[in-house]
Amino acid sequence: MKLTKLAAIAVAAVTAASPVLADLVFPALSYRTGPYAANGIPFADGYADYFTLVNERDGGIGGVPAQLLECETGYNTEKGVECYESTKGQGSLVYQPLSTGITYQLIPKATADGIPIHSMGYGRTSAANGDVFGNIFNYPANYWNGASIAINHLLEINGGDISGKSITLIYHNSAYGKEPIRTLEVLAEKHGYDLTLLPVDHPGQEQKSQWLQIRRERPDYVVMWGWGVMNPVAIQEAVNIRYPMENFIGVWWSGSENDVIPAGPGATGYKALTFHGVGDDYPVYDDIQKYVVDTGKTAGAGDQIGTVLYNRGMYAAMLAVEAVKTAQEIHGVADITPAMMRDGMEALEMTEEKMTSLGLPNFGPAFSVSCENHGGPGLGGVAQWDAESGKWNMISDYSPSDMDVIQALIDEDSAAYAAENGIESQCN
Amino acid sequence: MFYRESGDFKTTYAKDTQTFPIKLDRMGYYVILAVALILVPIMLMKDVGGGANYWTNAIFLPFLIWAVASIGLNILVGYCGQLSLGSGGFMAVGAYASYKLMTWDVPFIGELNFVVVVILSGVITAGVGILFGLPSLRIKGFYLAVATLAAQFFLVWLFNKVPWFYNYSASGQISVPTRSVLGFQVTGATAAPEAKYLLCLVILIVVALVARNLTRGRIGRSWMAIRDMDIAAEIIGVAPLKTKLSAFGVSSFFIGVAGALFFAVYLGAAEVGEAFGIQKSFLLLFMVIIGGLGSIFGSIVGAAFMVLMPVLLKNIMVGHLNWATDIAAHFEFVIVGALIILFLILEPHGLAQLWRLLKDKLRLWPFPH
Amino acid sequence: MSADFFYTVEVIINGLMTGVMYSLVALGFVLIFKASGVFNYAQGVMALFAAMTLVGIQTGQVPFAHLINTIFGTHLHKFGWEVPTLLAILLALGVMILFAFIVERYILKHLVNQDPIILFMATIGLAYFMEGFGDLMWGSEIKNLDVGLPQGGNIWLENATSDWADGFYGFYLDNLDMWATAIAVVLVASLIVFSNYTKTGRALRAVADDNQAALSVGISLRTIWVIVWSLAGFVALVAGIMWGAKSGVQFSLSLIALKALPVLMLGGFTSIPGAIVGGMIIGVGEKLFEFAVGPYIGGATENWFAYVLALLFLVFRPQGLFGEKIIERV
Amino acid sequence: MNATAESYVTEDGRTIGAPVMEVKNITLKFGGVTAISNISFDIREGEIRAIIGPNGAGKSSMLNVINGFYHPQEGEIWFHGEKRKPMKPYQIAQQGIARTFQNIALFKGMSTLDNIMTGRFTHMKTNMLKQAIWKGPAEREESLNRDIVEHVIDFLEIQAIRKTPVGRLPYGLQKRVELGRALAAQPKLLLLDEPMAGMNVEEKEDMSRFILDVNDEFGTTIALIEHDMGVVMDISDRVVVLDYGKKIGDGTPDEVRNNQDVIDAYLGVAHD
Repeated sequence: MKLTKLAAIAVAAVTAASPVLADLVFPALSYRTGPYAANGIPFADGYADYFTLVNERDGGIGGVPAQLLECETGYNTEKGVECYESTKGQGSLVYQPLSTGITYQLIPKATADGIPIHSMGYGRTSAANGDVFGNIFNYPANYWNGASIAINHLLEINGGDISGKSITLIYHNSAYGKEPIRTLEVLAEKHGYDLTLLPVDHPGQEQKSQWLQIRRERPDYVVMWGWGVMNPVAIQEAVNIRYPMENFIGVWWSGSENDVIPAGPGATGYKALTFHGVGDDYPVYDDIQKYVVDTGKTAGAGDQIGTVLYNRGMYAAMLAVEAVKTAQEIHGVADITPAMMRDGMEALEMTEEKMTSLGLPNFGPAFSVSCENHGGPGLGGVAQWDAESGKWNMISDYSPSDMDVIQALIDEDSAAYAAENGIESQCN
Repeated sequence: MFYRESGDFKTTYAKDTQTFPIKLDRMGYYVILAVALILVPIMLMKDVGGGANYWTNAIFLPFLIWAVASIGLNILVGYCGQLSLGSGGFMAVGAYASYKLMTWDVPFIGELNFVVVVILSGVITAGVGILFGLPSLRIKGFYLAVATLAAQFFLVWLFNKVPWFYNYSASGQISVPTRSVLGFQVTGATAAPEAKYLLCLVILIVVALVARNLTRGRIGRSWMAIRDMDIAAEIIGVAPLKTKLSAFGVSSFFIGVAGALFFAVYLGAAEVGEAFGIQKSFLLLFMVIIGGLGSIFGSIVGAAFMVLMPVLLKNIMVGHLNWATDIAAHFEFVIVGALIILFLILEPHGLAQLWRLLKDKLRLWPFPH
Repeated sequence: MSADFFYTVEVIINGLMTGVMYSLVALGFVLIFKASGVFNYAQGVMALFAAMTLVGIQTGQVPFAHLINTIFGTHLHKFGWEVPTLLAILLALGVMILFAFIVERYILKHLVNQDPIILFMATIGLAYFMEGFGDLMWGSEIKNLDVGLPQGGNIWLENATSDWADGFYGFYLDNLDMWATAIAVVLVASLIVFSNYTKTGRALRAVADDNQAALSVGISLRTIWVIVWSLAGFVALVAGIMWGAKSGVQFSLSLIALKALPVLMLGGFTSIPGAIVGGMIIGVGEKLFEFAVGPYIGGATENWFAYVLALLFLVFRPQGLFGEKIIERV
Repeated sequence: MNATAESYVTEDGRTIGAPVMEVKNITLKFGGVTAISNISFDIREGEIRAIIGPNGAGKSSMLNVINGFYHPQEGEIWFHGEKRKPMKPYQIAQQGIARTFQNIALFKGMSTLDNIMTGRFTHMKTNMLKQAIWKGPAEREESLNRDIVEHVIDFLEIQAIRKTPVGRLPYGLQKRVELGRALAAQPKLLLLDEPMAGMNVEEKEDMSRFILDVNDEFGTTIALIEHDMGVVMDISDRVVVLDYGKKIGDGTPDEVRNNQDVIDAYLGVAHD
């Protein structure tokens, strides 16, 4: 008797909660636990808070309230799959998989299910080719843009010539960390710098070997593709060996407060790429304070507002909301479907006026998405850390990357994927 | 009253050694098989309740595949007594072997059949397993467990480092091409849930039967002899190295099959460090110990526990109680940890033993004395 | 002498220091294994938990704040005071001792005389529990641990040796590593003094030698277990402080246990000096291999090479570095 | 061969044949300690051969040399008329030498039946593939060997504990199961290391009876070590006496009993 009852409860419990219709559903595959929780929390907070803001301030998007379906992945691929399967039936409009592994999982699945994915600044870089990856978007910038932007920055501070300079890439020894290698190699041929590769195994708690090598070889610049605990340890070690911090540039996933604060004042001068604004000096934060914080509706503890990763989460939510608005315009329906959402994302246009009207002037690059180009123009900027004020400062505009080089790489990789999976052109 | 062996006389040795000596157990077994093989696929096909994809991709597939791997590890740890923490690496071997085989245009044959791919992946993994099993002749117990971590870390490093293994793709991710078995697509996102489910289920059943057959005969007894007392095993003519290596081989074969399925059918895309990292090795060991060392049934129950319990807890706490996801995730750890400890205190020999005791009670019920 | 020579020396010295950091973690394993035969999988999580607790107390965090806030809708975060470092360390130690009591009372007591693998499994359950519990209690965001230990390369040494060879920039030694070495030496010395010259220490060794015999002369096994788990908690706290100072206190801290395992293999599960010497061999070995061979095979070899080194060693000497030769009696 | 020439018939009608095993000039050292020095003796087909001596005399070491746990520094072992090459214990088992241990060495995780079935290991040949399929050759082989094992079980009168895990059995029964495992191998030579140690009188009588019956019914050659002099003198055909690693006596029980060296060393008043 007891057993059957238990079984019944179990079956009922395993089946996920029933879908809420008539809402715009945004699943959030967040990771507030596990090895990368420190980075996952601010992003998830930012993503959630922006939807709360839209609901509280504007009464939803086009009059339809947004609903956030948060599902904890712990940055774990299998849990990501479980989250996807449990949320996709509930009208989910767009997925932010938030991990390279989960993105790769979901690319074929979401494509089959007709739900768009927005992997913003991560995931499969060649998904920028919308002709092959019809449902996948990675605007406004991808890893290969990032690598190029870093090199462009070095070109800029060297008056356009970095031939003969030595650059070391220190990277997380995983698919993610290996992303920039090919781009950097191609660019090395073009610009004539020497590239040294230094992998760091997960988790990267111990990097003495790598940094002793950097100390011995004294490269002119160090570029970092780090993640998780690898970042603060690397920055700390760089401070320890007194490497000139202004010659040390991290990708956007190596540029949060979590990464620099542990190294203390020595970290001042460290640079990181970014494709969105830093700090909380934007009008939208007044609204967030008023509608979200003061009403006690923050997703997390509310202590992350204005941090780099919070801003990124908020930026992702903002882009999703704008895509919904675009879709609503195109299809003339307020309560859109995932397929309409896809159309909206593909027609998304972010202009300076739009961002200003949202209270986010110059928060991100202006860009537009097209059927062929799901990656945007690949604009990005550089921010620099100032430990004394505890702030990141933008030290460059959103500037373009070397699309000649990158587009060729994207075409090559996506063509291979299309051939392997028998995908036909999506744009004709 | 009804759960009895009396009156159920065994007249041959074959009948005496059958898997389910009690009639009711046998019937239960056939009922479960019928439900699993016929009813569930029909429900999945008709998409009863609209959850076919969820049930298949989030529950059935991981459970079935982990059960295969868990049986594999149980042969090594439970039957042969050799602690191994290299399973994640061996699963990776299975996965990458299947990837290379699937993307290999075989001369004269062309595309290999998926079942052949899975079996060959198992064979390749068995070879690797035997290689890394060699130190077991000299190293024992926890020392061996730690030594097998060398395999784990080395294999992950290797698959990450050598581009040949991932066909020189830009990021090092491997993605499965679509493959069919008997005309039904079983890999890729567009495969029908019931096809994937049935493939994994049939493989699990075959693996369980083979494991049962191996462990009930000469080879199984030689493994257990090594486990219980290696000196006495030698005295009855069991060659220690050969026997240990055969356990490593068989165990790795199953784990390799599981790895191939894990990548090709369940995940569809994988990256070695993330999909087959050290935590997978530990997870598999938990399944084996929680389920019951030296029990095929226990392996399956252990896999069910470790795969389903977190999903169950999550769905209760987040789906029904509407807790914040992070608090639920933390509680998930607390509860799973506490349950593991509780089960061990109640019955150190695993869930399978708990079940056996329950049956023994039932056999005597209602006259326990 | 060429710069290459000095750089090699530098790698060796840094390897030694890193090895000592590994030893700090390995010591906790050894203490528990020696006295109770339990392979304590939770040692890494204990280090994380201890460090979290230390930071939490130091910065006046409200325990379970997130949980309380969610349930009661409050906005608790901090008490608003800061506890002096030394007092905070003592309080954290108190928590670890309390933890030892709880482990003994609710887990070990019920599992006396079980197979080692069952006890191992129980510690895995414990690790799961503590991982969730620690996060519930103190939150899972990254925390800065500052107990006033100096960090960074030793400039004096660097300057003093920088003109030893052409192209040599002077020896690099991290101040934190030197502190860690000093602390490890003090720790090991006091552990040895404790186990050789105190009554409790002798009791510990008696239990390690023979459970039954120790019981028969009236040593309470339960007390012993509380003591060794407290000691291991203390060692975990020290390891947590040293590693936490390096990388901040966050989840990955629990993974340092993985770096301690090859050390244990090499030094033996039961030998305190083995843990130290084993740590040094692993530290030097992996750093030298990465230095000499790594560049040719793509680097990031340290994780697996440590294990392979220990494995090779064990194949030729199965009893480990300081273990006695195992004689199989028939 | 000269087997028939040397064979003789005992009083109770058993035929004792030519030597199956000859131990020649064995010396075994552990570091500086000499455990066995220059010992030779033979074991004849069909006989019960006892090795006796005080503690530390080298009896167990001698058995360990015979089944390959120890490798002597000097000397030769001849088995079935052939000089034996250095071998591993399992190879020696495959040659047909089985043994029991002073401290019971059963497989604690297995049932009585399975323990005795392990004794059939060297006689079972189906390969892994056939085992995996089970139906057919593997099952047939299992049944055939089970039949032999059931005979052993009947013979030792342990039918009732067939499916009991051996860990739960009392000491005396465990000893019996261990004997059963060795018997199941149908060995050419059976080595028993103190088969009656720690038993009460009744159990000893049972065990003596089993040993005699084994020898009588199956014609198994047996070499045993035993402390209980009464039992040894009763059941063995010939006795070797060791002291401090040296052989001090060899012959029928009566001869040994009257050997002055043996009396001094072992049966002396001081000892009893």
